[in-house]
Amino acid sequence: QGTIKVGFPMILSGPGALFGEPALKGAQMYVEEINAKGGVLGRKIQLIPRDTKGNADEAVRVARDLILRDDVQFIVGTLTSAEGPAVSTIARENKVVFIAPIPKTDQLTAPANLHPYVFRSASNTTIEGRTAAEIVAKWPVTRIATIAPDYAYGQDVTKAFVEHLKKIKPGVEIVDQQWPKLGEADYTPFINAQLGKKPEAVYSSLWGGHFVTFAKQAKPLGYFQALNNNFIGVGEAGSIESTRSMGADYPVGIWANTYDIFDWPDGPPAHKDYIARLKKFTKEETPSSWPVTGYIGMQFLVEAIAKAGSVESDKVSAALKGLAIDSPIGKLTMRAKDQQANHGQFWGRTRMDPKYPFAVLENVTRIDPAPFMD
Amino acid sequence: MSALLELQDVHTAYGLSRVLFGISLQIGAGECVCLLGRNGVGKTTTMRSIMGLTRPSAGRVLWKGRDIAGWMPHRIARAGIGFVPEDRRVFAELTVWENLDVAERAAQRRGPWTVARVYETFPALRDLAGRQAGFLSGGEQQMLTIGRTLMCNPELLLLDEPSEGLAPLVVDRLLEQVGALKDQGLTILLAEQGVDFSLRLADRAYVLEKGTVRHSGPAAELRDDAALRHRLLAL
Amino acid sequence: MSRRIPWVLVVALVAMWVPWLGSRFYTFLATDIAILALFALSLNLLLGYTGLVSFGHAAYFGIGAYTSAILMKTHGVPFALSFPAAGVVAALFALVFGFFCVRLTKIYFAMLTLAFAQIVWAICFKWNDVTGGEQGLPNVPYPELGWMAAIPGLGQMRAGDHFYLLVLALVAVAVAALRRIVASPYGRMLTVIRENPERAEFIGINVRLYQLSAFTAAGFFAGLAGALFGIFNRGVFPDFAYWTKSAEVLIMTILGGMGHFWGPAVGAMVLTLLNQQITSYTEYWPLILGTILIVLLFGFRGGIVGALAGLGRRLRRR
Amino acid sequence: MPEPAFLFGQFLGGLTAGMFLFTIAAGLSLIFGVLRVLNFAHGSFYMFGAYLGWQVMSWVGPGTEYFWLAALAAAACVALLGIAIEHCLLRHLYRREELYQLLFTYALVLILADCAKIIWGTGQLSVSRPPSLSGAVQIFGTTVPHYNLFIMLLGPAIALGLWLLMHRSRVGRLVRAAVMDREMLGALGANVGSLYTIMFGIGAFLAGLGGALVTPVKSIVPGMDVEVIVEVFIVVVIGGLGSLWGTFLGALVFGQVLAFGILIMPRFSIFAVFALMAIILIVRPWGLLGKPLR
Amino acid sequence: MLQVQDLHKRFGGFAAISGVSFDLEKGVVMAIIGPNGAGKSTLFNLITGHLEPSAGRVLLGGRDITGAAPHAICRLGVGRSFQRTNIFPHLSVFECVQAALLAHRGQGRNFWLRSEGLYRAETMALLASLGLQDKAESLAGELSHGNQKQIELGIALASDPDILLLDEPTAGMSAVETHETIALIARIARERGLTLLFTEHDMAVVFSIAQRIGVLHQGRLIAEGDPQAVRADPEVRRVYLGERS
Ligand SMILES: Nc1ncnc2c1ncn2[C@@H]1O[C@H](COP(=O)(O)OP(=O)(O)OP(=O)(O)O)[C@@H](O)[C@H]1O
Ligand SMILES: Nc1ncnc2c1ncn2[C@@H]1O[C@H](COP(=O)(O)OP(=O)(O)OP(=O)(O)O)[C@@H](O)[C@H]1O
Ligand SMILES: CC(C)C[C@H](N)C(=O)O
Ligand SMILES: [Mg+2]
Ligand SMILES: [Mg+2]
Repeated sequence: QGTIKVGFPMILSGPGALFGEPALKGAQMYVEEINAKGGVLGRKIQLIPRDTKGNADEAVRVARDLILRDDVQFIVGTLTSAEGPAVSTIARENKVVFIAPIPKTDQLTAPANLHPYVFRSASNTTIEGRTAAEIVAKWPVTRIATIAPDYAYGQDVTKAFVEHLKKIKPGVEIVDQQWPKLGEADYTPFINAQLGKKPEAVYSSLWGGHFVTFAKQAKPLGYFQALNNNFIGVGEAGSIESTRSMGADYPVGIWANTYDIFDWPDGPPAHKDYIARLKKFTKEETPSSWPVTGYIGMQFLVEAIAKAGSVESDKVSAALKGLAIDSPIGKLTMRAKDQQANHGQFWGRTRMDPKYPFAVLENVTRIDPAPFMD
Repeated sequence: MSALLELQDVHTAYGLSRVLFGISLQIGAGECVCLLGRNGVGKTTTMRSIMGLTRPSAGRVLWKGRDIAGWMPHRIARAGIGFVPEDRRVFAELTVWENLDVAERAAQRRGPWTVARVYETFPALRDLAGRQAGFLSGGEQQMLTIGRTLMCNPELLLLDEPSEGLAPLVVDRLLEQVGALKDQGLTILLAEQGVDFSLRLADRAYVLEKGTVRHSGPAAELRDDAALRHRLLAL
Repeated sequence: MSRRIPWVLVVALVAMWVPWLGSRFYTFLATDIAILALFALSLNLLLGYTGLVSFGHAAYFGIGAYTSAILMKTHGVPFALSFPAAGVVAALFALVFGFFCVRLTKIYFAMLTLAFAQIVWAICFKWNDVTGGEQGLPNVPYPELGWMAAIPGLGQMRAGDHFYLLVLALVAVAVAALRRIVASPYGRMLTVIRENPERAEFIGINVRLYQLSAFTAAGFFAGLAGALFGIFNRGVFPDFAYWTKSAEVLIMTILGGMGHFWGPAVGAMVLTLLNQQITSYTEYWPLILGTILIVLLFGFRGGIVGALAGLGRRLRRR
Repeated sequence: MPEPAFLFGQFLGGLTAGMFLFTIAAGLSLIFGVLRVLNFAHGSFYMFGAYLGWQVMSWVGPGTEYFWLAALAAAACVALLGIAIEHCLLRHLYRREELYQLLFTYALVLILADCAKIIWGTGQLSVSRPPSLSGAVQIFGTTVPHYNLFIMLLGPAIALGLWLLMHRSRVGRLVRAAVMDREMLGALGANVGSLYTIMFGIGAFLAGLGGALVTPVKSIVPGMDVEVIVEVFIVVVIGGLGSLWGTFLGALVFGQVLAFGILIMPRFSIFAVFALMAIILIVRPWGLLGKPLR
Repeated sequence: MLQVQDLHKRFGGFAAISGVSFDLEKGVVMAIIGPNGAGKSTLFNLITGHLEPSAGRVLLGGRDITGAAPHAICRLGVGRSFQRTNIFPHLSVFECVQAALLAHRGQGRNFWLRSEGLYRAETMALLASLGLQDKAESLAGELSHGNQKQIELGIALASDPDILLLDEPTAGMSAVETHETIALIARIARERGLTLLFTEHDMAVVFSIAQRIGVLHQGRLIAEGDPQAVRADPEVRRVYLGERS
């Protein structure tokens, strides 16, 4: 009857850590808060974070280690769409409930791969791709190019985008598709090759530190200029983590999305409260956007445990199905049908704000994923 | 006369195989001393021990009274001992001039020897200055190694088999030149298979056998006493 | 001659009891060690016995893993077929790559093995339709082990324990075969080549042919190890063929002692256990591993087993 | 048929990548050429150069002159690190088999990588271009950043500098002599040990410089060491181990294969460089300009 | 038995062997002498396939073996020893010689038998004839230079050659060892009807067993014939023997 151990495999090093570190912060903040309130079922939560290095193989190793050696009862975590499905296998085999707060590939919860122990609170590739397509469809462009990391997320989200865009705007033409590997250090050849095809707009799903590196190399080559800033960066390229780390080097005028923003004018009071607590917890003046993912993932787990009144995997799994929570960004429901609760994203155009030494999103709108989910 | 170089009971081994079993010898300033003996008795090893190339496992090597056993070779070279190895070992991809220049730079000892003076001593080298040393004939390489060592301005020259593999004519010329060096006051330790060659140059001789000194005495004694020579050297 | 102890059998019999310790974790570790030991032993056929330094041995491990995973997962082939197939496919690749590699010597040989291994890695990494690309092929099925439950005494065991026993049996057979090979006249020819290829040529040994055959055999066993590892790991990933994996197995082999048949296996065991122990105290396992390596390099010549054997010899001489 | 301007841009991109690699690989090649040690830790030196460069820049602040200062300071620190490692540890392994030297340098890779994590954390760091080189020029219709132009010139300058050092200076002659016959040079009075140390230091300096100079273009992340070492290995191996001009040629070829591989096999371009190395080794077992190893 | 026809070997621009021809009849003991760098070892390497001639042919029993691989030539019954001792340093003396036997008997393809006990008696007999039986279990690399030369000879003899090439077989041996080794070589050559080709700088050895002598100088065969004739040849005296002996 000790603590409830929750394994938290997450990218804590390398380019992915730009998102992974703050995601962990969010989970830690939630755990601190819930433990301060006495925990759940009278037991405290112990979060055990581990670095997956952004690598599926390592994620598997870490997840098994957490289960077999550290005896964790639950796993919340993983960042990439390579790690998520790999850890899902381990969760299924060991009958451990696994909540994926970040991986987006549709395959994670596709019928063929779905099992009672895998849940997702993240957005998914279909919705993200389609949302982006809706935005791009409004631009006066027809020659579109894409650039995406060559792995499940990049592939799926690009496919969703292209299919949806072709449906809603039949005249478009995909003139070029670049597939650098995830973690590519030098995007220059890809950038040049893409410019060579003279696209009018580019859809990118590079994320985290990868996007930072890409943008840093693309800007001096006149890439964004040549595109007239008709560039949309999904994969949370508009996260404050990214804009902050690039400062003035960040390409302004492009479109991008993010999971959270610290000044959400028409946000609910719960969000303002959350941001205030986060500010204190992370001691950041302009709090990061990724903590919300870890926060929500943990919130789902803990509320499911409370609802189940037990830490048994099967009971918690059953409790999670259909569970609705009041998250900092509004009400979220873990749909029983496909075990997903999409927490939606903010979209907008980047601009420099004199108030901050980095770019922010202007006219942000939180696009409700509901219409896109079937 | 106090010895310039003195070996006291030097033992040396290559890994597990022991080669020198207590060599003691002395060389006075200005002297020319030669080591004689069959192949493999340890002549080269004695020189390598002096030079620090193979560290003696026991015994002392006194250079002007200081024990230099265990010093790094470059310190010994800078102290004034020059070594001309038996297998020549020119820097094959450097030119003749570069070989000489490297040596001058390496030892950083001031003295009378310059490139010009080496060319004077071995005129053949002057014409070959720009040639890669690896392409020289054996005799030319031999002159180059001696010249190279002289560039370090040594006080003691260790000459290992200078006449090996050289045509008789070349050997004669070399004999003259080494003789001239000796006349200029250079101290020389010579190891040589060609007994005639060494005995003509040397003042004193040590005969080695299986890593020990079997005999020592004036060179003239060996030169003149055919019976002794036969007994010691099977000649 | 003293009586020969069938060491492979002894070790396997001892290791068999691990599941009865009752900890899933121990079984897990033991499975890991058994597979990696086979991998390291296969490398030592090259490194220790033939004197060929391969920087790309992980390629064959990876090929074996992917072959068996693709056969089992995508095509539903039973383990009894996919397992030997993994070895054979890995051996075929080793044969082709080895053909070019054995024409080079030393560092260049090592570099060419590395180049081929990286090509294999790149293919695994990018051929999305077949290998799953970057995210690999998760969810490799376990072999059908229901029959094991029918064996008295094994009925209550978990699938992981059954799989462990299977791995142990297969590894034991493979290791016994390896041991046989190195003790055979063929193995002697390999040692002779390691010692002095030039001279070996002139006792009538076709050095390149033998090197190639050793390369192929090593690839075969590495492929078997890879096939087991893919199942054990519940998924195969391109990293299996990446050069750091080759470096890892090289370290195991050298650390354990490549001069002794069991050295690499000991290396695999020690490294795996140390890794487990140390990562539970600190995340800086590489730092500690590096330090251990340097200490061993300067302190223990001949690796762990080499040092132990030396110690044993000295004690016996007393 | 793609436009010439586009091909030219791709070519320049490859050239820049190649010259970056050359800066690093030149050090590796130098170390191998002189010490006959294939230094896995070279990538770690590169990474330290990057981190140290970032560190110094974060102390001294932005500004072009500070950028150069930081790059040189970082490279110098890395050189000192290299010298310390060579002097205290590596030199005791010269008599051992090659494999052990390799293992040693690999152990360094592990240790240095973790040291960097301990000192600088595990996240991604980045540096801006020096202000005076942040612009770009148009050449034949392609945008060429000033900084890339600078790197394209730096590569040949380093090559020339090293060549002059090795072939036109006394120290260089000593080093070449040491390569040919280390023992003999010692017997002539040269302190070969410190000569080796200096060369190792210069090699490490170049790696560090490469690392510091790459920061405005690439991100500084853990793992950059392992990533780059494979690339520079390929460069020196295809060029021929220990050959300066071979390394230069190798870097050029490598860069172009990177740049144009993408056009020919868009998805499989990472495959191209390894294939290149394999093909070159099969056709020319000692690399493009290398000589058989003794 | 062995015919060398107008053999040439160039290293870059340097002609190490230029136009060497000779025939060696079965059962004859022939010495090749000449100054250092004359090309003796190079000639051996050309015959045994370690080097490929720039021009010319080598015939063994009438069969052209020019450019064949060393292991193939070895299998045709050519044995050799090397000038630089060239053994298997980390194997025991027994294993060194046994390995040669195994290879010769085609056991190299055998994956199954344990090699340890194979051909034990034969190997020991061979070692005994070399006087190495006491050292059978020592590591070859730890023996003295002279012993290593003997192992070298043992390895060469193990493959039961018809023609044996020995490159300075007694270099580095003491006087006593030299004597014994020469006696052994002579005896084995006689017993097995071996054809023997060897190089040597020790003239005592050369003149004691050679039936024919070839003198190599700067890559050319400047004299060839029976020992008396060669010894008397003024050219040979000039370039090699000198005025001694
Ligand atoms: N590097 C080495 N390792 C092991 N033994 C060696 C080594 N060098 C020489 N020896 C042995 O040491 C002994 C003495 O050799 P050394 O070269 O000193 O003889 P030497 O008198 O100079 O002979 P030579 O007249 O042939 O030059 C020889 O038996 C030789 O085999
Ligand atoms: N691989 C090679 N490359 C270039 N030159 C070589 C090579 N091998 C031998 N040589 C040269 O060819 C010549 C003949 O060498 P070889 O070894 O045949 O002489 P040798 O007659 O055996 O001498 P020794 O009596 O010293 O053994 C020498 O000048 C040598 O430098
Ligand atoms: C950071 C995210 C954009 C990563 C992405 N969610 C993935 O599935 O890999
Ligand atoms: Mg000598
Ligand atoms: Mg010879």
